[in-house]
Formats: sequence, C-alpha cells, structure tokens
Amino acid sequence: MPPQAHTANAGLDTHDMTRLQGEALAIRRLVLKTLNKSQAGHPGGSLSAVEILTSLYFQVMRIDPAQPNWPERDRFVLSKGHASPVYYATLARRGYFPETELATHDTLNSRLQGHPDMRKTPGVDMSSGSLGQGLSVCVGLALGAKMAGHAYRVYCMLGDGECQEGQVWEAAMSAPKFGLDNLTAIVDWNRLQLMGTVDEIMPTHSLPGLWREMGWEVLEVDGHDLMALVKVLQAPHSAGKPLALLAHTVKGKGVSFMENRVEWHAKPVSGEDLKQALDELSQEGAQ
Amino acid sequence: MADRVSMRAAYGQALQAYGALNPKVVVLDADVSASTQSSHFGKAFPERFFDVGVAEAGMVDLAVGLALGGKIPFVNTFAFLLTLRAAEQIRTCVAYARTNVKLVGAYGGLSDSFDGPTHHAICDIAVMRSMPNLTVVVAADAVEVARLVPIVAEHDGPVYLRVSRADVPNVFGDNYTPQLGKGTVLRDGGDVTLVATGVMVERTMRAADRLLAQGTRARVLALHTIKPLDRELLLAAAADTKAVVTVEEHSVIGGLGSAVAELLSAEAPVPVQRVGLADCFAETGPYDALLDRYGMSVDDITAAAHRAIALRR
Amino acid sequence: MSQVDLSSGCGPTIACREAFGQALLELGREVPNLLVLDADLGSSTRASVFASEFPERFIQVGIAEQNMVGMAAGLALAGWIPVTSTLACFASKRALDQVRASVAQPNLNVKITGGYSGILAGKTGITHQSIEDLAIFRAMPQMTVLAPSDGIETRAAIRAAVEYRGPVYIRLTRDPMPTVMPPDYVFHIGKAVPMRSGSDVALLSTGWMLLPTLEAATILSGEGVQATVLHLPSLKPFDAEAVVEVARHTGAVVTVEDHSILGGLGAAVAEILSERMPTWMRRVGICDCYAESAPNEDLLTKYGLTPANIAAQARELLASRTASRA
Amino acid sequence: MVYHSDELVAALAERAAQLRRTAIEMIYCAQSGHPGGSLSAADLLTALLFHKMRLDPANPGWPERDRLILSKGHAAPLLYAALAQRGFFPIEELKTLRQLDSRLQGHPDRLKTPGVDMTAGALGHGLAIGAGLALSARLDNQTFRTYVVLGDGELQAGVIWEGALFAAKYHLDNITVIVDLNGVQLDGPVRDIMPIEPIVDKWRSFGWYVIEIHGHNMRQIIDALDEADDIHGQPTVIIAHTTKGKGVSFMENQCTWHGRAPSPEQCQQAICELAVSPDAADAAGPAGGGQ
Repeated sequence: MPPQAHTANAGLDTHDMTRLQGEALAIRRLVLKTLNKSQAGHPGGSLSAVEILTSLYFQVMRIDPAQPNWPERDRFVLSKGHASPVYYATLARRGYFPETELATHDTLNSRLQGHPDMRKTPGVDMSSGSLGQGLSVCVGLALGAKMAGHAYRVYCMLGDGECQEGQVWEAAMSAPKFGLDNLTAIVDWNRLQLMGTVDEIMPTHSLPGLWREMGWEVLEVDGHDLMALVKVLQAPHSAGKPLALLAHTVKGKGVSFMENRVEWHAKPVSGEDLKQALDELSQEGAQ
Repeated sequence: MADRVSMRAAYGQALQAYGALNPKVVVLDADVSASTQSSHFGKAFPERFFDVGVAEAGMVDLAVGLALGGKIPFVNTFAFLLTLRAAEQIRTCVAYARTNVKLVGAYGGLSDSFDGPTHHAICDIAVMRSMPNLTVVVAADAVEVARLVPIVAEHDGPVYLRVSRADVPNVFGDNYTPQLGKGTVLRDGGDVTLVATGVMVERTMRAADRLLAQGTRARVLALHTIKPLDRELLLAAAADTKAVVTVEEHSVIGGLGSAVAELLSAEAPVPVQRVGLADCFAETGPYDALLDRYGMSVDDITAAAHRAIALRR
Repeated sequence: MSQVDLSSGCGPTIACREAFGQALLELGREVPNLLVLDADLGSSTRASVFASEFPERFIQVGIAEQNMVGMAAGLALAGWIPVTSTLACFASKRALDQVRASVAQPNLNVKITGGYSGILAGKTGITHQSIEDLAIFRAMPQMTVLAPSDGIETRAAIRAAVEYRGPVYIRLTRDPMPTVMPPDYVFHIGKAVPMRSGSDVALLSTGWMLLPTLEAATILSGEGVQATVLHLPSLKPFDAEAVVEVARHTGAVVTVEDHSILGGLGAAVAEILSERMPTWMRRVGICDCYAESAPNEDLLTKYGLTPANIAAQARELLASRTASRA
Repeated sequence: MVYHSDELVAALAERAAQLRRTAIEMIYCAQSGHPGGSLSAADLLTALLFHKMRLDPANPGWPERDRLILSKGHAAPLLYAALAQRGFFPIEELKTLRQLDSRLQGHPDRLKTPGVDMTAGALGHGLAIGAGLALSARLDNQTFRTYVVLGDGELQAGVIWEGALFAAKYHLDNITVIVDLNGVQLDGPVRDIMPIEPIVDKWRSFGWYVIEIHGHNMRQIIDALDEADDIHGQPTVIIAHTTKGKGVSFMENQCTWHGRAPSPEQCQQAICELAVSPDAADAAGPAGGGQ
C-alpha cells in the first residue's frame, strides 16, 4: 500500500513547517539553476508557484513517487504549463526522477520538455502548455473519478492571465453542474502576465466574483504562506461544489530583482543573475 | 555563413513603418506582443493597438468587427494558437464572411524550439490552406517579411502570414519585391526543381550548392504564397526538370508538399518528394538541431532530390 | 482483402446519423466504460439515442465544444472511453487546439465524432457545413481519421474506433443513404476496400461518396470504360499500397469526396502517387469555395458531387492523358 | 427618457405578430429552419429594426447606420422577414429561403443579403465581433451604435466571455447586447443542458451594466434600448426574458421546435394563433418565459 498523505486536517507542527520551508527553498534554488542551465523558460511564474506546489506535493496530495501511475493517486494538472521548471523541480525533489536530470531541461532527448509532457515525465498527470485547457481536463478527470467511484482529488493550477481564455469559463460553468466537490482549482494570482499587469492587459474585474457567479466555493489565501495553504487545502469544503482557491502570489517571488517585474516572465537567467539570486536565497535560508 | 537577422523584429518594424503611412491599420495581440514584436506598433500608435489578453478566439472576432468598421486589423499571436484555437472564428467570420483581416502567425514551424511541441506550429498551413477565400503566405527572411507587410495590408481580403521566431540569414537582396501568388526563381537548373517556403529557403539554397558540387543542377523556387499557388512557375519547372522536391517547415501532410502534389498530379505528373516534418510531434531542443532531427536537414533535401531524379521517367 | 460482393445490389436506406446512434447504443451495452459527451446537438446527431438508455453515461456540456474536448481528455485520463458528439465544423475548428493539445499530443483515448460533414448539413448552410475537416485532422500527428460511407460502415467504423486505443476522428453523414456494404461488414482501420475492378481508370472514394462513385462506374461501364472502384474510409492511416497498386493497374485516378479538393482524400492520393508513382489524377470535390443552403439534390448537382460528374471527370481525364501522350 | 405613445407600442407589437407569421410561412415553405428561436426574438428584432435603429433600406451600406449582429443566426427567418418588410429587398424573395442561388441562406450571410451586417450561425461569435465594430466606431468618432442579439444557450460558449471582457476593458458604451433568454436550447431546457444562472450577476461580474426586462413587452423593450443609450463608460446588456416559440401554443417552450418545419396543418394553426392580436395582458405582464 502506498504511503498515505500526511494526516488530513492535522495542523502543521514546527517540524513539518521546517521541512516544508526547506523544500520550498530547495525547489526555488533548483528552478533558478534549471533556468540558468537551459537559458530558456519562465522564471516569474515558476517562482510565484513554489509554495503552492510544495504544499501540494509534500503535504496535501496522496501520491507515491515510486508508483507514478498508482490509480488512486491524487491528480495535478499544471494548466499554466509554462511554469514547468517549478513543476519539474518539485517532482525531482519528491523523488520522481533524479535532480541531476533537471539539467537536461530543454535539450534534445530530454524527458523534461519545454512544457509538461505526460508521455515523457514520470509524475506528470497531463500534458499542458496551450493555455486555457487544463481546467476542462480536470473537470473531466474529476467527473470520471466520481463516476467510477474513485476517491482521489483533482487539483488544477491556472494562471490569472489564463482566466482571460473563454474556455476557462466554459469549464468553470460546467464543474458545478456535475457537483464536482473533488475538484480544486488554484489560481496563481500574481497579477502579472507576459506583457504587463493583468489589469492593464485585460482586467478580469472581480476574480472572486467571477468564480462565485460560475457556482464555485471561493477562498482566498496567501500563496506564499505554507501553513495557510496546507490548512485551506486540507480543510473540508462544501459538499457538491468545486473549490476555487485564489492564491495571492508575487511573480518572481524570493528573488528581489525578479519580484513583480514583468520582464522576468520569460527572460533567460544569466550566470550573474543566478549567483545573486542564490546568494539572496541562502541568506533567507540562514535566517 | 551570412549574418542572421531577426525575422520577427523585421516584421514588427515593418508593421510600425506601414502603420505610420496607413491610419486604417489597427493591431491586436493576445498578450505576446513582445514575442510577436507587434509591440513596435503598439508603442508608436497606442491608440490603434489592442492587447486583448490571453483570448485568441475572441481576438479574431474582435478583429472581424474592426474590419467591418473599415479598419485593416493585423491579428498577432503564436501561429499554433491563432490557427488552431481560433480556427472556427477564422473559417466562419474571416474566410467565409470574407472580412479584411490579416492573421499573422508568429513563431511558425519549430522556431519556438525551447517551448516544445505545444508551441510548435506544424499543421497551421494545412489548416489555413483548407479554407476557401484565405490567402496563405509564409515569409522566408527579414527582407521578405518586411516587404510583405504592406502588400498583405493592401491586398483586399483575408490573409494568413506566417512569420518565424528565428534569426535567419537573408536570402533576398534589397531590391527584392515580392508579389502575392508569385514565386521567385532563386537559381536556375535543369536536373531537379527544389520548391521551398519560409526559413527552409535558405537551407534549400545550401542543398542546391551541395547538389551542384555533386554535379546536379537544381532549380530553386522560393514560394512565399502557398495559396493561391504560382501554377505557371511550378508547371514550367516540372516540365523542364521532371522531378520536384518540396521543402517546408511543416508536416509533410497538407502544406506546400500537398499543394504541389495536387497541382502536378492533375496537370503534369512528375515525381514529387516532400521534405518536412514526418507527421509527428517534435520535441524540445535547439532550433537547428530540431530541424536536422526531424527531417529538414540539408542532407534530407539533397537525398530527396536524388530520390526524385531516380523516379524520373 | 477480398472485394466486397455487390451482387445483391444496394441494401435498404439507412440514415447515417441513426446508424451512429445505434452504434453508440450497441457499444454502450458491451463496453461499460464508454461515455458520450454532447454539446447540445444530441437530437441532431442522434447521440440522444445513447442518452435514453444510459443517462448516467451521457454527459451534456452545452454549447461549449472546447470544454467538451478538454473534459473528454480528462475522462480518458480517468480510464473512460469518451466519444464526443457535435457537428464536424465545430469538432474540427471550434475545438481544434483542444483536440491537438489535450488529445492528439498526449495520445489520449478519445473518439471525436463530426456529424453533418461535407455540404449535406440539412439546408442550414455554410456555417454548419464542413469541407475542411479531413484536411485539418489529416495534418495532425497521432490522429486516426475515418470517413465511413453508409449506415453499415458507420456502425462498423464506430466499433473499430472504440476498439482502437488512441485518438480517432470519425466523419459522419447526416442523411439517409442506401446501404452498399454487406451486413457482416467489418471495418479495418488503415485498409482500403476494393469494390469493383476494371483496368481503364481507378475511382477512389471516401465517405458517403462511395455510392455515387459506384454509380459512376456503372455509367462508364455502359460506355465501355472499365473502372476500378477503391473505397478509402480510412484517411489516416492510409492504405498507400492499395492506392499505388490501382494506379499502376490503371494509370489514371479520380478521387471523390464530399470535402474540399484541397487537403483531403485528393491530397492524400496525390501525395502518395507523386512520391511513388506519378499518375494522372482528377479530384472531384468542393472546388475550394463555400457552398450554400439548399436541398441536397440541388447542392450535389451544382457542386458536382454526382455520378454524372464523376463519370465526366473520368472521361476527361482519360482524354487528356491520351492527348498528352500523343 | 423619451415618451413612447401607446399607439407606437401597439403598432410595433402588431408588426412583431406579422413577422412571426411570415417567419412560420417561410420555414414551412422551405421545410427547414428554426421556428422556436425566431418567435422568441420577434419583439426584440421588431423594436430594433422598426423603431430603434437608424437605417436606410435604400442604402444598406450607409456608413452611419446602426449595426445589428444576430449572433443567434438560426433566427434568420425572422431577420429576413423584418428586413424584407423594412424594404431591404422584395418580400417575394422570402420564398427562396434555403434554396439554391438564393440570397437568403440558412444562416445570415453578409455578402449575400442586403441589410445583413454580419455573417452568423456558428454560435458564440457575435459579441466579440460587435465589440470590434463598436471599437472601430469610436476610433473614427462615428456615432452609430452596435446591437448584438445573443441566445441564452450561446452564453455557454467561452468566447462570449472573452468578448465580454474586451467590451468592458475598452468601456464600450456604444454597444448594446440583448440576450434572448428563452430558457430552451436545442436539446432541452438551458438549466438542464448547462445552467447559466445567475445570469445578471455574471454579467455584472464581467463589468457590464445590466437591464432585465420582459422580452415580449414592447414598451419595456424600447425603454430598455433607450436606457442603454444613457449608460456611459460601460457596455450594456439587456436580459430579455422570452418564451421560445412565443405565440404558437404547441411550440411554446418546446425544444423539439428549435429547428423543425411545421406540417401544413401545424402551419395553418400557427398562423391562426398568430393572427390574434397580441395579448394585452401578456404585453404588460411580468417576466415569464425565461428561467
């Protein structure tokens, strides 16, 4: 029997917190190193999602890295597929494949494609990268699980810019119809997209309101607060309703010169950038 | 090798330059204007530039409305998103309704190489070519794309223009003037015809050099307009050389290769070997390495030429 | 494969969409993890037949084709075999990137059906006709593309698609058609179906154009021209060997499809023959234009999808080939 | 707000009834078409084409004209009936609906039919197209207004919400969207197929000004259209509660009449029922037909 998730609803003790913080820091460092090595990829939206993925993969989700295809595992779909560096770093830290493999990201013959590929990477539940599609897939997955009597939960992470895609609202409208209380959509609400702030590009007005009017239970959380994330992800939710967790995050989180800077959506990380970023992170880690 | 010039930068600058001349031009982008380089226009003419966010289907319909109002909208995003996500908008509201919308697919072919197969555009030409009323154009280099922008803008009707992300050597000189529906003979030769489009034109010229060294004189045709095809040029080349190779950065199904095969099968059946992506999704990696890996190397072109010649009756 | 026995003539007329509904129903009884997703067109496509017996396995998503295809991908991930049902125009265009990115690329076991294909969309007109779907899906890696002819072949094709593991697009016809295939017909993905043998010209059909093509062969036969008829319900994978063989045998090929002459069957045949055995060809289909709203017979006549036009194209092909040899 | 006489309201209501009859006859004649959604939209289209919109039938391409995009293009029979009676083309031509070489295609075609501003039929496109037209008008300082008529089932299509975000972002106050909320789509009630409620709150969340009316009450319709003119800095949507198949007893609220032609007897009965003057009680009554 694969290991179960850490006891649901139990608060995190100091030991857990230290462990999760350590993982988040390690993942952040790996993200930066991977991006520096590949000289491609998306730093900003990877760093904003570190704590969300850490809390899911190291505390909340029922998974077994030794059996990536364990049928009863919880599922995760990275709809904002361009954040693949943080996804891969998380999976590597969790033991799905060796950390050394991260260096192959974006090279020919690598199992780590520019965007997640379920046919190549152990632990990736669904291919993604063309924005706007992940939530529909998760609605199908959650519905399929319910119909088959499976108890697993489905998590979908979207970007906030991605919520401009009409398909997201098609999917959002459909999940309540099917009573998918086994579905959690997490919006990495970092308020920036490739070309500027979401408010400049195409305001989504009241994001909580939009999700609520589509029929979802809506909660907001600080997306960098591991304790809060774990708590809200593990809390029981309204029966019969899907949960939209709007996670307030900072794009480029953890690296001073990347935080809230639009240009770090997809800028290569130079050797100098890497050094400075790792310096900052080790100071943080030492505190 | 010749210096490499950014095709997308050339496109962006040309659009800005033309925008200064023609106030009817408006530009739309779906949150990737720094990538497509429509941002040049956006900075120069903010009142005529609309970033609609991550919403490609809606963007095309919005452009249709602008065209109905007499504007000449240039719609920009990645080629795969434009031609697939908005395929039905393009088919119904642009092609069928024949609205004067210019669709510009950036990052054509495998040129967004590091973003991987989700971001490759390998069937966009097939999709666009299948739609009546659409003119389908693929730019080969910075010179050609810059010259095409005003021509596309002034053509009365919907156009799909594919642009590459890559920095590519210029094939065309400063005095080059493209014409929609017309190809160019880049090199004359009587042994085999190499028909190339897009960034593959440059590789095809290299293949022609290699063939010449082997004693085979290849005629090289550069064809930016996939639809309507330059029938005269192709039929003459087929009649003269009796062996044809098509070269494109696209699936071998449905694109230039199919267009040429369709034409020649009906008018002058000669061997046609298709060089392109062999009906598969590619992977992530350096651009040139990907082209080589997936069947679009200079060697692939010369091998195809030899196959075509061997089949010649 | 042996030639189909046509000695008993045409069978009863079966509405192809009814056959689709029946096929879903039969398979629903046999395959417990088969699901049908519908985008508010079930009563038109006849996916509704499945809904009446298996309401718990019928998923109504409303007018939201993109979401439907994405959901189908998710259901496939969860171990179901989803069949999506909408019109061909929407399956191949509104949800195209979803089919590509969420189904074809991850190679998920989703069956995409496209009803009302070609120009026979029941007078609704161009917005609901689909003359591009074969070209579009043929260009997409990892897709299997099927276009059955009559009610019997439709049922067989749906069965074959469900038994096959991987993404499939099945092009469906709306209207009643006399059946051509024998009742025990079995569909083989990737195989051509020889229908008739003759040495003067080869007529290659796909979809419901099989019947008019056979009728054209009869017309030609009356004039002393013996036509081979090869039916190609599997556009991808494509039976290149069979096509090359009939081209070698006859030296003249006419393709026939209720689809644009660009990118579909005509292109598939032109690609193969140009590559392996250059042969004189004619392509009968919609000549790269949009049709219109009208009764079927009027449309077919105006746009050339008739036995008479197929025969005429074959005649002209033979004449022009002779002229070019002279 | 402008005062509208009872006489005007009654005349428009009678015109709507006449258009309903014509649309049914056309569908009967073609033996094909969509009666349910044509009848539900009759009052809305009448108010637009015979009262509200600035048009010149002699000059269909007049640049200053108001624009109409019938996004729910399957209601084409009613649109054609209205355009013919408004003088855009001969009434006799209505008989050619859905026939070969006709200018009256199964769904509206801007290249074929005088007075049709945009091709439509595949659901979901109209709102974003309308937003583009409205944006274009503003760029050119043109004063025309763009009207978009949507079906309620159509609101399930995601591209509608993309268009809704655009119009709100660009503060397009020269567009009025009308939702023909008849509560029934092809395969059944909207609430069973894919619920779209709470519809008013949804539009508000997307940044729109919302007016809710009874879509068969002519006075409410024309008042709402006027009210929309006075909203500044924000696009307006009119949620019109209607009845699918309105006016024909056996068609009302029946999804089976979404896209089906009547038999001779049914046609006759429908025409008889529609010949009765519009019900005064109904014209004044509360929202009833929608969800």
